[in-house]
Amino acid sequence: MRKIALENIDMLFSAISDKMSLFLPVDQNDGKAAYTKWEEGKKWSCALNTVKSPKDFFFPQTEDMMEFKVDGKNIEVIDTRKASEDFVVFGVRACDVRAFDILDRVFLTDPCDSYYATKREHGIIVSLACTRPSETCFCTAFGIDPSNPKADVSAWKTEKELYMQSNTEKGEKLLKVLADVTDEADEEKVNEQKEQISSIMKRLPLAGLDTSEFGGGKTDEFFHSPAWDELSETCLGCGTCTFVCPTCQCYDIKDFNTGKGIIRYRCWDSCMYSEFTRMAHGNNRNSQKERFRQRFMHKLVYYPENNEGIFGCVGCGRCLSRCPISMNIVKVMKALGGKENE
Amino acid sequence: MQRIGVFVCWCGSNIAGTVDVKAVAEALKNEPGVVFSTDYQYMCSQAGQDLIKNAVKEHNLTGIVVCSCSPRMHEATFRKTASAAGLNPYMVEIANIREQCSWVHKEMPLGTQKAIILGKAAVAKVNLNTPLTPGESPVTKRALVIGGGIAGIQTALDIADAGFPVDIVEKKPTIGGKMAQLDKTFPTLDCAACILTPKMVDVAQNENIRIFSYSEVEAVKGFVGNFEVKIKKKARFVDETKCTGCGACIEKCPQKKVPNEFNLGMDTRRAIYIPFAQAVPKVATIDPDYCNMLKNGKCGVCTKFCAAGAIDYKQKDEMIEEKYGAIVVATGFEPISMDKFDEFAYSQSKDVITSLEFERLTNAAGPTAGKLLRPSDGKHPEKIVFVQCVGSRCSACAEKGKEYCSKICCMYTAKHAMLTRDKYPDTEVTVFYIDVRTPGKNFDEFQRRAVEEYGVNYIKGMVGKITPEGDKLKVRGSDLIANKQIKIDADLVVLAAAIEPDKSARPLATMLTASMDTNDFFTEAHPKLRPVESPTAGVFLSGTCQGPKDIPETVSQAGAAASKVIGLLQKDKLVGNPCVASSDQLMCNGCSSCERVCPYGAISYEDKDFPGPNRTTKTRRVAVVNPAVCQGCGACTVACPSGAMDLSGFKNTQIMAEVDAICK
Amino acid sequence: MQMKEYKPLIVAFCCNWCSYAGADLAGNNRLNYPAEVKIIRVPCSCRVNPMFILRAFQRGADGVIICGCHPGDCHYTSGNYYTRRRMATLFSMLDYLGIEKERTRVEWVSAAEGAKFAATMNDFVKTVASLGENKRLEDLRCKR
Amino acid sequence: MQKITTEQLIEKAAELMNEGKVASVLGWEKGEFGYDVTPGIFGSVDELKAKFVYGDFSAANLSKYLVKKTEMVQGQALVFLKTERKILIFLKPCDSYSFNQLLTEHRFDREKVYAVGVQCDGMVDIEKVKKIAGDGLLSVDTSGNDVVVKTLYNGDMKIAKADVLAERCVNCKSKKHVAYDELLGETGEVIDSNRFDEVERIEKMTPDERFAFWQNELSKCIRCNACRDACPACTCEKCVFDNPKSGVENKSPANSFEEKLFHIIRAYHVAGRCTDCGECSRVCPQNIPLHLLNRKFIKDINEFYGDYQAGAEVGSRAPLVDYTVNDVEPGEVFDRGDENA
Repeated sequence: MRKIALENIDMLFSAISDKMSLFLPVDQNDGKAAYTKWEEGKKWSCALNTVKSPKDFFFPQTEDMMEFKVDGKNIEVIDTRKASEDFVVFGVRACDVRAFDILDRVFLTDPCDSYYATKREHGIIVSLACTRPSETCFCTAFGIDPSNPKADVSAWKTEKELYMQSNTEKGEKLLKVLADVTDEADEEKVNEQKEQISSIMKRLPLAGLDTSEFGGGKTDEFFHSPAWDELSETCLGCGTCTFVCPTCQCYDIKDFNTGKGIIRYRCWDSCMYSEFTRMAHGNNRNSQKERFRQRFMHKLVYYPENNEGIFGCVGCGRCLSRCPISMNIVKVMKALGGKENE
Repeated sequence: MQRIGVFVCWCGSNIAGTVDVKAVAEALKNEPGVVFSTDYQYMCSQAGQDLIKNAVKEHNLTGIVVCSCSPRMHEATFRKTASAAGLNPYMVEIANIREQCSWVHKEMPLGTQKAIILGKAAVAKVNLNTPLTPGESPVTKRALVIGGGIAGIQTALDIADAGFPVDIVEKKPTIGGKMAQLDKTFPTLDCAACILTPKMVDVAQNENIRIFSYSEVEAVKGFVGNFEVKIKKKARFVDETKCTGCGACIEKCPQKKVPNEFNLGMDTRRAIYIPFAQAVPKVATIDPDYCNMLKNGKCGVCTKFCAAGAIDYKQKDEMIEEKYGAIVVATGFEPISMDKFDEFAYSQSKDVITSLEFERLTNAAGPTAGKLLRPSDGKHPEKIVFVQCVGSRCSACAEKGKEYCSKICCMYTAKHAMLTRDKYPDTEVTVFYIDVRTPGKNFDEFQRRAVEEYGVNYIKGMVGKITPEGDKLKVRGSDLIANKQIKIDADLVVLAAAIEPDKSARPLATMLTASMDTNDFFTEAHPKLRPVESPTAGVFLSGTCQGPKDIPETVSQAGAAASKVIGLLQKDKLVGNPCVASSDQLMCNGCSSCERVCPYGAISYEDKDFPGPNRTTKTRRVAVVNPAVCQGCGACTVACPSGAMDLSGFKNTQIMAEVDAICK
Repeated sequence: MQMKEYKPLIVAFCCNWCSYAGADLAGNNRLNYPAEVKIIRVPCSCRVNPMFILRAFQRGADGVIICGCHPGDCHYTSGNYYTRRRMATLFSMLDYLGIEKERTRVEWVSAAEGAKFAATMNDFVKTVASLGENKRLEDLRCKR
Repeated sequence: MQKITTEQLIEKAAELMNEGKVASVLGWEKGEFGYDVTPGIFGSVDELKAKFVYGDFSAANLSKYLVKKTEMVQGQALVFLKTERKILIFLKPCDSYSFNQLLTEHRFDREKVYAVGVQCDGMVDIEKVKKIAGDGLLSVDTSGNDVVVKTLYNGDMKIAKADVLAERCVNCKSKKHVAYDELLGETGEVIDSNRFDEVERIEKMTPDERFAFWQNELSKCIRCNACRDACPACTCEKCVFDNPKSGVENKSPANSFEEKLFHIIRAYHVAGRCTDCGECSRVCPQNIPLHLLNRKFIKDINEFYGDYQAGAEVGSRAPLVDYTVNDVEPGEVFDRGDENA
């Protein structure tokens, strides 16, 4: 385990950015943190999390896939994939770290998504343990330990220091690069923090949220639940929950006519949109209720069914605080009959 | 995918001098959709057109781009060519490489480059063109004239003379309008009745004309060639078919104290009445507001004396529905109310009158049998003051007057002054004026005669205040030329009140979806080029409903409107312009934005059923464009937020394709 | 070495009845204006959707001008009155977003004003040229 | 001014329900933490009693729901449509403007709606509360003019409500209900607010500054469409941005042009129709001050064509589908601006 004094943290950032791009949460003018490329003068945010999740680095909101150059009646196909360079995403919380596991199971299994895979290969994730979880946090419901995040490098921020521990080869390599600016450390402070956090976690309002009612094989049980009508009744059908969600992985592939050719790109799509999966025959989910149900059934039933019981939600709480009508997965779980443990 | 042929014209050296036409044809060959491209000296020549026709057949072309002169020049030519070759004429687009390229640019490379780009834009557009077919609609060969004044009468007579049936709707019990109330007419001084009443008789006797007097238009549906109009025939409690107009009932009617509107309330009439002797139709009408029988069931005198048995107290309003191909609005004018002009003491003194009242006072059939006597005491006035521009050209007093010039006042005031001096040379006549406007044949001579031969005292200046004192009217005004204040003790003051459109015009305009200006005059389709047509197709304007006019102008406009109506009615069907708007009802919100910007009233709404999710049916309000009325301006397409409204021939996608091609 | 002279790309929307005819007249009278001006014919200036204007900028136009009949002379009686309101508010919004206001213009050109058409285009091209390339409303994908 | 309570609203709704006047109630539903209130439809008195809430976080403007809820749909078991009974909607003053605007555009059937105007004392912005109290809010309550907060990390706190009012409430344009069948509590007056101050501040910047300001703000956009989908003026059957045939359809902003395109066109499409209810900015997950775009149009329209408040009257003609012969020329708009500068 390595450590560095927080007052010298910029030395650490500087050491990383000398070698590769470094992205970390920086407070924006509205007070919200967003992942930003670090450069001299940028201050690491103390915020619990960013509005947009770090999935954007590996599965960007829009991504060019290929290009067709048109000259008269001739068409040339151009592969627009660039050779990716290494980069570091710093300060990823435990929930978002788990989200990569969920995305990997979609994009990296056969057929492997080469766009995503390249970025995963080159991206080094440095996680950060939570110290002050919010009332909207419920990662523990999905068996995530916010005090002990995984990823390539795990990090803990104590009052005066940042502790780091590598978990992978990539992580190890990064810590080696940082050897000059960090010192060897023991785990005492980190363990202390872990204990502290676990006691806080128990006091969170959503601490008792129980997922045992949900999971694979429960389709019949929930699909026809009358609760969906009421839950979805005032859903606006916007894409906020989907786009702030660290695990939502749906995309659309579209062509953009530049006048000189076509750029084929993909972009995030939302199952909440009326146009989602529209096909030649029309749309297969016609009502907002069906679309709403799809999103939550996917997180709570369909995904675990196909992925050894792992839920498609990580409890990051983004949708809780961002949904325009304050409808969210917690309300859905409770309405569908999820028990609350004491 | 289209199969497009590109035809680049040299126009002799007009284009080829600055544009490398071969290079243009060559460059456009590679554009998507283009299967054939060539150039030729004169594309518009017979040989050029044959070249196009042959190419259409040989290459199975579906679209044509002609790079040539302005489409304003030869678009019609090339559309005909396409038609002759079996193509839809709207599959032709013109790239203007002459007026907007070769003629304005000097250097060959620049001109060529631009011509290629303009060609590409035209190709891009044609790629999205669809064959368009103009809509056809039948024409109901009957016209409706709303208003039975001189304008309506003249229009109706002219249309009827051309052999088409015409209905006149007049809200009063008789036709004749304002002109019937006039005494003499300027500048010839022939008597109004002498020239009007024969026309009224002509109307009554014309087999092609029906008169709905004492009637009003209640509702208008439909569009050019196909209007459906509801007319309310108000109950006159006299059977028109039986009444002979003998007048026995009027003589015996005990209710004698009804203000006579024909004489502007300056005398009285009976509860059963015929407005004036030469009324058409000459049929009595019972005024329900005054008839004792109708009010409280006690009387019935007229029934007793009606030999024809025409009186029918139980008569009800009748609704008539009729179809028309054209509608002429001839609703005329009213003098504005003088109530707000306190400074002229109109409401305080009976001896301050309007010019129209003066007409009645000097008319042989008027309340004084044509003797000029003061309303207050019946004495002959010795000093008369005429005030011009009362409420006209009044930009500062918008709340009581009008900004515009009423146009007729200068002339009728000169007429009144002249006639007074002619009949009563001892009378002193003074006219206050701001300007004297006499642009008309023999008008200026007429006015000058009033001054020079009849000694009318014209003072440039406005009257500031009129105060009744004893039996005099103290008139205080200013003489702007002599630059002094003037005081006259007048016996009678005549106000040349401004004229405004009849009150019935505004609701009628709404029914017709015809537009009006801020003064409630109907607007014309084009102020110079289409002065007798409303922007709403099939609606025509006659007389003062369109703006202040004198009789000669009114009659000429009435004739012009009639000729436009005849032109329309003689067609068996109307062929529309296919470049019209249409609404994609699946996307339409029914929000009414489009309707609000449509200058032609071409857009209406209907509730329509749409299949919803899960076998439901959703009923929504959606816009419908009437292609026979739409003129294709496109205002609605931009007002529509969802983009449901689009314009054939200039679709959103077509214009954007042109933009893209130009900006490549 | 001299820099290649910068030539802005101008899209001009012209109404069919007045301004397009005005442009034709400029041609008849051989009144020169820069070839950078490309005219798109629309039935009335009120056919011009703000989306067309943004589209032009996106695709690489450096300036967009809308020409219509003089107020009061619209072939369709009121079309250009709507244009006037639409464009006044749209241009003001573009200015609010920091996009150079000189890149957009509305000009009333009658069918008799060939000289005005040419003069307007000369002036507009000059103005836009002095601003340089449109960067603030560009779409880099269209410049690849 | 007496405060209006949740209980009063429930009582009113229950009364109307029991009388058989209304079949369902469009209102606000309690959440998990006090501040996360959800718009809800209540079908019974029991449901109302269990979940209904009206308070500092009943911010959602419910009027737009009437478009869907009063739709003429056959073949589906929508209870309230089959009966003569209406749907009850609670309208805060600013909601009532949207209500009228929707009526003007024929977007819902007034006959099917019973509108109860409710007094509004301003809504609280939870982001502002969190800025003061920090994260980890265990509960949020109102007591008099204060907001009482229990937190995980900073103990209990009392914050003056005035300090945490939502921006749109600080600059409230009207306390007047412009539409209702019945009123609960008091209705107020149109307020001469400072809502255009921020627009003016931006107008006074140099073009470069303005560009930088908006570039920064709009670059945050994730195109979740929340602004559009919450906006009571955006009720298109099919939005141009969802319609592949429109030529501008897209799902996410590929670059800064598309960010601008979406927001310019959206603001333009609601120009003259936007009532300035402020829902767009409230729901934006990225806190983009979208209302400043709409207010720019409102301010311009007021200055160019005379004061106009969308929704103040049913049936009024929106300024962009209207004209006068003497309107300002597009070129003169800027001259005027230069004079002010």
